[in-house]
Amino acid sequence: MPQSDSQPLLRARGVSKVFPGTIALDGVDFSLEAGEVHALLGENGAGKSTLIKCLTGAYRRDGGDILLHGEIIDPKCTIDAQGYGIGTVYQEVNLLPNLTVAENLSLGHQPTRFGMISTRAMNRGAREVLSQFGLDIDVSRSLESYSVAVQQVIAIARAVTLSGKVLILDEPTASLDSKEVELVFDVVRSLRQRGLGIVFISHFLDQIFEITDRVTVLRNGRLVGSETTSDIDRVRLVNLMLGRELEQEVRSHGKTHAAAGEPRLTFTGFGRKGRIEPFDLSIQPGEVVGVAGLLGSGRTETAEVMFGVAPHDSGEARRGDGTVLNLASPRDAIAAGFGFCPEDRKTDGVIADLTVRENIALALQARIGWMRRIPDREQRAMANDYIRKLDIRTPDAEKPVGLLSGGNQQKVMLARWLVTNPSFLILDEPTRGIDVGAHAEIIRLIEDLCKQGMSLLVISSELDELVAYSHRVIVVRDRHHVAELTGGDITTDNMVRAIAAPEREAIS
Amino acid sequence: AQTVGFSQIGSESGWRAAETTLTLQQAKERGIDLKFADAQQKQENQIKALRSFIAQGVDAILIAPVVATGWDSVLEEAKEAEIPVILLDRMVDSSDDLYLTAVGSDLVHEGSVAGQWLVDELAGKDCNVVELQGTTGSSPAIDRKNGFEQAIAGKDNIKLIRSQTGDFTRTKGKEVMESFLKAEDGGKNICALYAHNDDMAVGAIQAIKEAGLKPGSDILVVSIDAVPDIFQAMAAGEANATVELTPNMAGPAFDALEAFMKDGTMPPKFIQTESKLYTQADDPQAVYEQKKDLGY
Amino acid sequence: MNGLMLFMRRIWPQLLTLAVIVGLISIMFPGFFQISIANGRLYGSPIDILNRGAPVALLAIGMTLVIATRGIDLSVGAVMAICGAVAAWGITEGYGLFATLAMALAAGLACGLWNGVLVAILGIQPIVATLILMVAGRGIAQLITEGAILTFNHEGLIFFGSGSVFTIPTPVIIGVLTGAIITLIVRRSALGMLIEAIGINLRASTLAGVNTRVLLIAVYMTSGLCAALAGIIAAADIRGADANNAGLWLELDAILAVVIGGTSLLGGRFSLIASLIGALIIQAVNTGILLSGFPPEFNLIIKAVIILIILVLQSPTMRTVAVFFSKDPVGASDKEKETVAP
Amino acid sequence: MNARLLPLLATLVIFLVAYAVCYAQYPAMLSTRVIGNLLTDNAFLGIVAVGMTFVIISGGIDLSVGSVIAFAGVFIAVMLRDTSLHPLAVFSMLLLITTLFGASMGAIIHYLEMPPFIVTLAGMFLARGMAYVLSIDAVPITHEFYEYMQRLYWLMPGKGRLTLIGGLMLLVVIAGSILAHRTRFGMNVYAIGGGAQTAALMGVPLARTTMAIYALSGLLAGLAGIVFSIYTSAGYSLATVGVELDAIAAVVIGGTLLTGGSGFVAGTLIGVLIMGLIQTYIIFDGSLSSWWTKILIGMLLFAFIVLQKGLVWTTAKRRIAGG
Ligand SMILES: Nc1ncnc2c1ncn2[C@@H]1O[C@H](COP(=O)(O)OP(=O)(O)OP(=O)(O)O)[C@@H](O)[C@H]1O
Ligand SMILES: Nc1ncnc2c1ncn2[C@@H]1O[C@H](COP(=O)(O)OP(=O)(O)OP(=O)(O)O)[C@@H](O)[C@H]1O
Ligand SMILES: [Mg+2]
Ligand SMILES: [Mg+2]
Repeated sequence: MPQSDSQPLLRARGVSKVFPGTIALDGVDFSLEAGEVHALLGENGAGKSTLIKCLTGAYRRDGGDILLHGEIIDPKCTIDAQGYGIGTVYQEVNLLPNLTVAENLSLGHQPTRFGMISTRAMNRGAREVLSQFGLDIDVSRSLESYSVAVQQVIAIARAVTLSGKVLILDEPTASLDSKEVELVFDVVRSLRQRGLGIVFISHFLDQIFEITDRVTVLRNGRLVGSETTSDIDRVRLVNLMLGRELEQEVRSHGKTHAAAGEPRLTFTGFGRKGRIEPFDLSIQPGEVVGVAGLLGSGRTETAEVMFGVAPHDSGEARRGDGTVLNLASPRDAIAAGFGFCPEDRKTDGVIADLTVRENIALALQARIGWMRRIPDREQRAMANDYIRKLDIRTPDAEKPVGLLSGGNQQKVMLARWLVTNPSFLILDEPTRGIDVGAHAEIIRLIEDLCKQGMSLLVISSELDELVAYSHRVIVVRDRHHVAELTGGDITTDNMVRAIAAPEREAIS
Repeated sequence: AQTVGFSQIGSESGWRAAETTLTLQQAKERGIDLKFADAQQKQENQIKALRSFIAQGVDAILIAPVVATGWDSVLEEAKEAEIPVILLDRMVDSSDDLYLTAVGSDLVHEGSVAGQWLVDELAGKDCNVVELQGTTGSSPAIDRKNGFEQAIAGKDNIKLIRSQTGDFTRTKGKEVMESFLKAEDGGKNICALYAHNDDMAVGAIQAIKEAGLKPGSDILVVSIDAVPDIFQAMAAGEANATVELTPNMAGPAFDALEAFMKDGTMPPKFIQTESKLYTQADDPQAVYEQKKDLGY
Repeated sequence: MNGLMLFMRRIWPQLLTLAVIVGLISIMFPGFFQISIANGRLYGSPIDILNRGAPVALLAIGMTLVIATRGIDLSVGAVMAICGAVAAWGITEGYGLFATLAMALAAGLACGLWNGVLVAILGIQPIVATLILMVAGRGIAQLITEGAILTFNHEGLIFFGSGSVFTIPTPVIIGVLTGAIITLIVRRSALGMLIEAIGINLRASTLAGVNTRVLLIAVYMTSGLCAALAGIIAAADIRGADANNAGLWLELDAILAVVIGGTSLLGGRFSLIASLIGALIIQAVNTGILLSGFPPEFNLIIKAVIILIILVLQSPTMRTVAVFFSKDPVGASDKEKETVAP
Repeated sequence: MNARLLPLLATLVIFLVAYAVCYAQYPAMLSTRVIGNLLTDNAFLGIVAVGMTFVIISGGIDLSVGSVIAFAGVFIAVMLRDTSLHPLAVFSMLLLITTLFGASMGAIIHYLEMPPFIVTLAGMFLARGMAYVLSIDAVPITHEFYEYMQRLYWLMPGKGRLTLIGGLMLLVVIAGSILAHRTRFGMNVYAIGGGAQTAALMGVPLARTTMAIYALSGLLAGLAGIVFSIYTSAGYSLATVGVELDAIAAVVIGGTLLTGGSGFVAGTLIGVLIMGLIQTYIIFDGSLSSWWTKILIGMLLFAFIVLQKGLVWTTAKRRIAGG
């Protein structure tokens, strides 16, 4: 460990935390210098988020000390931490959907005049803060009217305004696209210049190498090591995190088109007023269709209209044999063999208090109806099967899913749909918050699935990832499907060009 | 035709429903246009109703006040608007120039009639009495308790051993009686029951029967109101006495109002209805037949 | 075996509370446990608690399911009044026992359907949706009885209130049977899990394909049905339908029973058995107050204090404290679950 | 137009339309007398509903208010009867008691993590129980200061009166609006309603705010109790049974969501007026039996809620379609 003479800015000494059935942190040391960006890495469930929460007083730690400038501090709640100048973005967006953007940004320190909040000053301040992040939105609208990604940026902006000494970002970039990530990084760099210490958690190794000065790796709640970023290479880093070699990084460009022939599904003129303009799309069995686009471009909308969450009001969907599908509600879509793994897992995905087993069985149970209960034994077998296949880190299948780490919850979501064995599966940001090991795992899974004939529609902000597994990529902009790339045309450059193109191109 | 506003407390019991029915009937017979407002047991609603009647400009107001206090300012408003107000069945403690007259029975007197009956019936024998009170805090409960206690005061042979509220309802009357019976040695310790209304008595009679005792003989039953169902019980020998509270308060009220409207005759400030005692000697079956269609 | 252990762990606080309260009553009133047979029916204070507790227990069954879906049903008291009135009206009009019961139960189901449609289809918040029927329902009941107590003398109907089977009072049997049947249906089928899923996260459940609308309506209809049974019992008990007072404020007791039973008002995990014990706890308190002989003006204060004590002892914080003192390291961090789940 | 104002506007429109309908049927409904009555008669409800609005916006509920009003009345009446204290001194004692009462319920809710519904239900039993203990009887108040306060009104043209208590309610509504929308406390209340855990992570002082919310509700219930005692010149332990439900209904009709996080104090005033209008209409009609009164109140409640939902829904839809 590089140990400077002066005291580190923030230091954790032997921090431990035990949950029923899990030792989340086992005597972890961590130190953060002023003026550095320090990456905290590890697999899903390694204990990164738990460490952050112990540092900021969101959890009571079971042992260990926290030192700020060499002095022991004991933040009992996040307000204390804020008082010490530690601003945090927790893993899930933790903002209030019912308040306006400006109110979210200024909660707790609103500008007041004669004891009353000055709305105008508050909104002006909010606009200024957000403009640093290149976000030009109506700050007087409620937060819930913006997509998760926008909310994520707002959460970062809030933490930045609050942090005087330390800024902690727990997977802040999970649902951002490259442009937003760059903006966030610009802000991070300028804060580093100002002498703040920044903790950065991410599963994107490219981002780690781009921005961080030092990395600390956790595995199973223990400290594995801490090194200067420039001294370490990718392979070794992955090695440290997983404790084994990653077999190969999936990079197989330009898939040949899946068996051409009868399409499995054909959407014609499919759309919904105010959500997504009518589009045409047909999907072959075994095909992976990627969807690319900027924040709020209408990718999620595309998925939701297809799945009947926001039922379409124009066009129709047909099966390969020409029968028209009724897609008026999620139930209809599921009956037609669809599955949908939503983007916002906290509100749309997990049933937090139900166990891993129940969460995995839910969609299948809903499809076969309440009367024919899947026997416990079968449920357990199913759950254990996927816990193994997807490497879900949980002591057993009976743990409430809300207590799992973020990435593991995502895997449970995936498992829920895989057990229903859908013929058409929509994945909205499936790799959000998933570690490198599992990332590779999931991409392999996606490939396996389409080999077995499942059709997939995958929405992702990670263009590389789309390149890796898509047979075809749809580019969405301003709620229009503006381009379709196939075969060798699927490259990051092409996608970026289509996303950025000023004129709408003809849809092939 | 005259327009008269009638603010009724609510419809919490059969007796009250009968009062409403009779008032409507009386108004119809006299060609009076009656504006009826049900207050759902709430004083604030009654005050609202009175204010609305005044705003509407009715010719007179009948009110059965839910509680004695709190009427001064609204009665003053009525007086300013020169609308005569007549109180039905319960009194108010405002100054008596704020209303034309009050028609009703004396609640304390009712209680003491019941108590007196028990005193006479026992003729000096020792007796432990249990009491089923009305809704805690309501004026009939307070007054009927006081009246009864006045009547048995100084009679060493009569002891009030348990008193609990039965909320004027049959269900609670039965439930409370059940626990009285358990608490007093299976009921062997109880010689008489006094209930603040007939409904509770009817419930309690069932409880006594289910405990294997004979109401009316093992345990004497006296209550107040004289609703039809208690006469059935009396006819079957299961209840002993009841004190009548007539639901026809509107008749005398309208009479007084008519006289006043015609030539300004001031009626007496309190028109007391009779608190008649019915016992098994009064041919309960006949009374039942007579009363059963009055809307109780 | 493991299941039984889990189950006992779930309900022991309720059982303990009940035992303590019964213990207190029997100290105050030594004759408490005397049980005899009168008129071919078990007779004694413990029986009273079971018998008088039956209506609240029935309401609590339906209420538990409703609360598990993160709803609440304020109308159950009024529905009791309606169904009691329908039963009394049916029997006095001479429809015969079977038809009368069918009509009363159908009325309960219809009320539940109305609530369910308001909540599930129109998306009205449960408290308000059921408040409508709470207000109007009593009016409907009075409309049927025309404001009076509609008395009847049909022995068949009376049997449901004060009859007995093998010396056990009918209301107790109805309560236990209903509890058992609904528990079986809910736990043997997938309903229980689906209901919990709805209560925890309605949107996510819908997206997972759960038929949330139908389930919500079914749950409110179950609550209506339970209220109908309670209404029939209440009417049969006093041989008359008292539209004004039948079930008055009983919805609060039912909700209290569910909460004492440990089901969260925020929906999710539920236990019907625990709610039933909760109902018995409430009735034990009521009966205890009656047996104690205190003047009635203290009833409310006593009840409030006892309830507060029970709830405080059962609150998550207190449980942590208790576990802390028993030095159980695993349970000690239990609290974290409740307080921090970002 | 701000989308968040939509429910408020919908409520206002419904109220105005309903008033117009009533006026068409009974022209006397549009007199200063009726308007004055609406304010005076619902003053205590309006005040207590303002407190309830804060509680509900924070995602809680306060069932104790009806009992607290009754307790307040009895307390004042007994104090004025048995001591020679000036009413203003009694008022301040009372407000202190009810505020502390509310605050301690808030403390139980927060520190023992118990659901507000249950805690305030126990509070409801307790407050009424205390009222019984103070006095079972109704106690009249005959202090000259009360007469003085009752004579404080502004006689509007047309003989309608804007009374002291009616005016007080309007003041409370205005103060409540400012508190809700213009202060940090107000923002914290909305924040807790949006999600208590999240709000805590964002730095909202949960314990202090929760206690303050219920203390405010207690304070306003106490104030409503004072108003009610002025209104009736008496204290009565059985008074205002079920007022908590009326208050909740008024708050919800006023466009506040029971799930917490959104609502308006001004909407609550309209909600209270709508409830008052329903009652006035029924009294003006004067032909409904007791049961039909109940059924009609239920149906009108239903109609208002559905209308409001429909209005918000169609407008929101048009907005999306339009842009
Ligand atoms: N409140 C809790 N109760 C019980 N177990 C918990 C709780 N929070 C976290 N855990 C467990 O602690 C372990 C560490 O979780 P943590 O959230 O810190 O992982 P992480 O490194 O942030 O993972 P990810 O990359 O998926 O976000 C996991 O096994 C998780 O299941
Ligand atoms: N319920 C809604 N009503 C009105 N507008 C909405 C609604 N939901 C989303 N929008 C808007 O529709 C646009 C598309 O949002 P969506 O979340 O589908 O984008 P996306 O392409 O999936 O982006 P990302 O998921 O990366 O944020 C955004 O501008 C969003 O603000
Ligand atoms: Mg994490
Ligand atoms: Mg999206």
